[in-house]
Amino acid sequence: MASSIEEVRKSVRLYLMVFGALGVLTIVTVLASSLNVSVAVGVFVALAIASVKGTLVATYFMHLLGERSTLYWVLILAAFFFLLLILIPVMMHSETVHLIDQVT
Amino acid sequence: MIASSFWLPPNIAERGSEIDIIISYLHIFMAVLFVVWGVYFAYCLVRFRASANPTATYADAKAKTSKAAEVIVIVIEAILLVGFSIPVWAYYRSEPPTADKNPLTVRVVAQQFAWNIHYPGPDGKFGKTRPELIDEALNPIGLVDASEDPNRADDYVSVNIFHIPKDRDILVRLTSKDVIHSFAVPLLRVKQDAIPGMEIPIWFKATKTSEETQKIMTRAYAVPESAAGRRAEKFINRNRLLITMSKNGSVPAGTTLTAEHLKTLIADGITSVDLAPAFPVNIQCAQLCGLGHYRMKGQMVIHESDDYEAWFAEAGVEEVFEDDEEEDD
Amino acid sequence: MSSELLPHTLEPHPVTGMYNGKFGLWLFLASEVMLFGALFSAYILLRTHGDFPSHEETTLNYKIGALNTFLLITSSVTMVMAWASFKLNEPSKGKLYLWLTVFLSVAFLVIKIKFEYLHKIHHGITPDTSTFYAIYYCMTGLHGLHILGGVIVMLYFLLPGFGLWRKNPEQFTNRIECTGLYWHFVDLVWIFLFPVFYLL
Amino acid sequence: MSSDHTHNPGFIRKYVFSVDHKVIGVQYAVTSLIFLFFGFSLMMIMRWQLAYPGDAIPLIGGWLGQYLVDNNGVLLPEGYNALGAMHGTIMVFLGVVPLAVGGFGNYVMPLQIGAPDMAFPRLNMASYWVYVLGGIAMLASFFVPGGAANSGWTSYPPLSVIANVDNAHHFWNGQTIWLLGMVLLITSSLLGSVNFIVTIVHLRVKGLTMFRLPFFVWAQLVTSFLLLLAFPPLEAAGVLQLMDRAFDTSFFMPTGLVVSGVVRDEYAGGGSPLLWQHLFWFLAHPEVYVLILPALGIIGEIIANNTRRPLWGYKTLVYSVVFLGFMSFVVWAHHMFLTGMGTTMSNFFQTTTMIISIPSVVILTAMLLSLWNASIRFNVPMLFALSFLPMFAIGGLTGLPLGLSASDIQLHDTYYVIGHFHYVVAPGTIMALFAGIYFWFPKVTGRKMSTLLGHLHFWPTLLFMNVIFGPMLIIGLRGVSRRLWDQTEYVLGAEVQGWTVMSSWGAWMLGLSQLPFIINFFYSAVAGKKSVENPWKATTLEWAAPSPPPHGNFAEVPVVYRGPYEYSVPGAKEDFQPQHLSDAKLS
Repeated sequence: MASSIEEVRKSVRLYLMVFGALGVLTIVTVLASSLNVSVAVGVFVALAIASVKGTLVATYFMHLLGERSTLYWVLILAAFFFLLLILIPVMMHSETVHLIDQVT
Repeated sequence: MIASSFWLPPNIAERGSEIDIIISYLHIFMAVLFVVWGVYFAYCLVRFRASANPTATYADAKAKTSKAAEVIVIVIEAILLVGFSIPVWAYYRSEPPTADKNPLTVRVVAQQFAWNIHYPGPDGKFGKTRPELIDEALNPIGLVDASEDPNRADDYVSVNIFHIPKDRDILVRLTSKDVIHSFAVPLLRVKQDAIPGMEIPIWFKATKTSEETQKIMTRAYAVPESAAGRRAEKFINRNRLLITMSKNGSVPAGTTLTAEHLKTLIADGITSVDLAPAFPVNIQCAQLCGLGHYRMKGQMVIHESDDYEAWFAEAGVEEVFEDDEEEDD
Repeated sequence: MSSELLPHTLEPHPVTGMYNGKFGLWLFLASEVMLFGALFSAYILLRTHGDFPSHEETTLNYKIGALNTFLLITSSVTMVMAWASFKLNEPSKGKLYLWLTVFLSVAFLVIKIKFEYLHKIHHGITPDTSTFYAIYYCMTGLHGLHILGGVIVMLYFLLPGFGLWRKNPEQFTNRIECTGLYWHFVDLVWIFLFPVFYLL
Repeated sequence: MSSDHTHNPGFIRKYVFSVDHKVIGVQYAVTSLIFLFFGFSLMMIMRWQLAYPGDAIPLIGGWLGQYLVDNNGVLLPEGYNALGAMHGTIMVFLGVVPLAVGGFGNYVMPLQIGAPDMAFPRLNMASYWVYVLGGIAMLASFFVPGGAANSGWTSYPPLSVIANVDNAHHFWNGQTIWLLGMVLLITSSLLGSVNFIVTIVHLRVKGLTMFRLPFFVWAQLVTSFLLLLAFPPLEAAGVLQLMDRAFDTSFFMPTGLVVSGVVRDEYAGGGSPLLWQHLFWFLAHPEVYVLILPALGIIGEIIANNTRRPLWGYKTLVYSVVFLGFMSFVVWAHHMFLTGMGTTMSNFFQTTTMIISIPSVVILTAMLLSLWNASIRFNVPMLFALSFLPMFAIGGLTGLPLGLSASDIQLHDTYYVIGHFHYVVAPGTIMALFAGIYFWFPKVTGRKMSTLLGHLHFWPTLLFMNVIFGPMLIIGLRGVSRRLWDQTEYVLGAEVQGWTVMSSWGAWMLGLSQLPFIINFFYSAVAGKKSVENPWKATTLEWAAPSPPPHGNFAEVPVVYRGPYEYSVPGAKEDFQPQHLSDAKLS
């Protein structure tokens, strides 16, 4: 964590670099979406870029890099449940649809 | 036989006993566990009460027995899960009757507060339906005109009465017009939510006709000594869904008892009467679906195979929608 | 017991490395992850298993979305600069950055409301048009409310709450840090909302 | 930290908008007890219709108003549904959770960790008042046109979305207010949970390591994580349902709905009714553990204290509770076995459900093993705590047939389910909460509750709890659906009507059995026997503070020297060694 005066001063430069990266990535996302690729690839690319941007924001602006393991555990827990909440309903629905198709 | 244990309703489905076995084994297991815990618990309360044991022991008791007990619990749960529940569920969910078994396919469309049974007719094909054609009295599931879809010509829709043959696989495609309902036939060990926008398949095979089921569910009821008073009133009220099974004095078989009949029975000196449900196989709604949830009752009529064909030949000719009083709001 | 006397109001806890407010705020953000998680779950389920219009049938203007993305990213930078300035004991600079952040977020909201919501509603596109617009209005609306909340908090610290800087600069800086954490999270959510709604 | 000169607020700041965790705890406890009794009364009304279908409700039938009863005082089917939905909601979200977490958690937890207050006192106050607002909303919904929400406490769409709206043409009806109330209650829980976690992690006194925490504090910590991560999805779902109701969106509305012959084309369609169920049960399954974990914590404290020996396997207990909390997030779809689930998903969820039963068995076994070689004191809190064990066992065991998807086919949505979860929550959790009230009453008031009245409360309560819920298991096995206004419409239901009558009488008797408690509670608070500082000879930190504790709690910040349950240590002078006394002071 940037706590001492010196460190804060140093990180200011870092913030500006991250800012530049975020701006470039935004442009890349927009450009990528105009490429003629399949939906699956498009989704993957867009979410991959968004994840990189999100990671940059979390690690640098939110100083996640310098935090202790307690916080990591809390966030990992939340992330795990987040994934579960997103995946299970879709998987269950797909299975039901498959079941229906099987009979009709 | 363990499968027909005391509290479960009679089972008339081909593979319903598999569910009963799981429930019965589980309850035996639960009871044993509970009694063992209970005995130990009671022993501790008496043996280690403060007056009998003024000083407690600081060190933890050795827990070999309890560890063993926990392992046993895990093992039994695993056996019930892998050996029973998973295969039974697989039958209910992933082994629909194959075409060579010639299943009877029926659509069931639930609504507030009735069950519409849509038979495809001899061609085995369902006519198309469209929501905007729905007319609660004349066309409850919105079937299109026969000129639009020839499959529809021999379709038949029955409200709240679900006729099926026994010993034949029934494949139900279950859906709903409005809210979520749940198609529950406890005697057939069948239950499935009816969800609007989805047509979920379920299947079962009845091994007994309605009449045979009636026989199983016949019980002797003591006739109250007087035809007036609270006991008599209760007797009549409690048994309003039941009919007499054989001639009792001058009361004929198949009668729903009224206060009048009760008088006759008493006059004839009859002290015990055999009663059975007029419609033994009820379809309940198991999912809260609005104010009429409690009376969203259907009847399953299970015929011998020939009788079913005869019924359908007659019913399917002319489509009559009885004005169902249970259908409102 | 006034909160100033409680342990770890200012000094970080040796194990977690955070003061109370920061830890609390991170926990709050964890719950926000689940809130937006549920909405993303709804989005995915509706998209994969409902009558969901394809991207071509929707009429969101990705240029406005990209502009707004840019505004929010910039506001995140000004936010973190504001915190850095207060940390370096340069309150006037910090205040300036904070005002900038407020300005950028208000710009975001104005664009969002004037050129997107009102524009669409004017053309008869409302939440009940299709599930796409339903989830679009819902998620961006909730996100907008988060922005609005952030703006109110920042205005509080700029105007009546600034008195704390004179009394207890460290605590004030901590509060700005917490506001920043929240703000970056809101930015982070938008980073995902943008491609999900405008580009895919 | 003496407080006399720094803190001298007026009456309102001290007792109404107080930021003191003890005042807030008492506020929570009293409010939630009132809600518990209110929610229970709703059920007593329902039980009349169930026992005597179609008979006018005696005594109060005329007062219940047009949304609940007809002109003759007979409960209407929609009134029955409203009472059912509100009974569930009130008991869970306004009664048990606020009492277990808001009441006991707020009052006892900071004391047990030696903290002067919660980490965020003002947030704590906000949490309470948001809860009160949610409660007021729920109560108000009984009086709006159309009456309170009547689509079950689970509010499954499409029923809940179309409920009330079309009849009354009125947006501000019961279901809408229910949703707003839920959003408020969830917000309150979120504020509380953040506060609890920070307090437990940051505010422990010197020497109080995580593995020296009383079991109750661990239970509260895990509970708070459940609240923190499980509640937001329902908040989101609530917003979606509000939009479906207010703006005719179709999150939960599939294409082609026809209600009462009317095509509902105001909904564009394309939504999924099951989406709500996922989001709801993602909250509501962990919610079950929110109800039970604080109760287990209370039981742990009281059993350790009254067996005069350490809890058996303290670390095992802690790991089990943490594991239980984690697993509670991965079992939610076992409430949805009958929504058309395939084999893969069902196998996953029934397996996780069987796995979650294991830590529960471990916890129960540990509690039972704590009795071995003990010196058991049968005081009133201990009676309640002991009764919890077999009741919780029944509740837990009856979960097994519901957790296996095959047997769930027969038992799903029957009275068996109701019997099962009530055994967990009513004779289980509520007995534990009573135990806690009797146990900590001297701490809060400085006075003891009457033992005689305590016995008069305990024995009938235990008996009638079983008279109510035991028959439900039988009725459920028989195959009778739940939520039926009149089960005698069905052959199977008519057969077991006798059990239903018995269950109803049990409920009314249980209501009567609470009189000794109510008298005891108020009388003892004012005129009970003065209690000594540490009446139960307990070891944990809350007893190191004066009773009732002053503002700021401890005259001097305590230091902790040992684990929480050092009872009957061999060679010690007394049979208990408080956490805050050094070895030197003890000898």
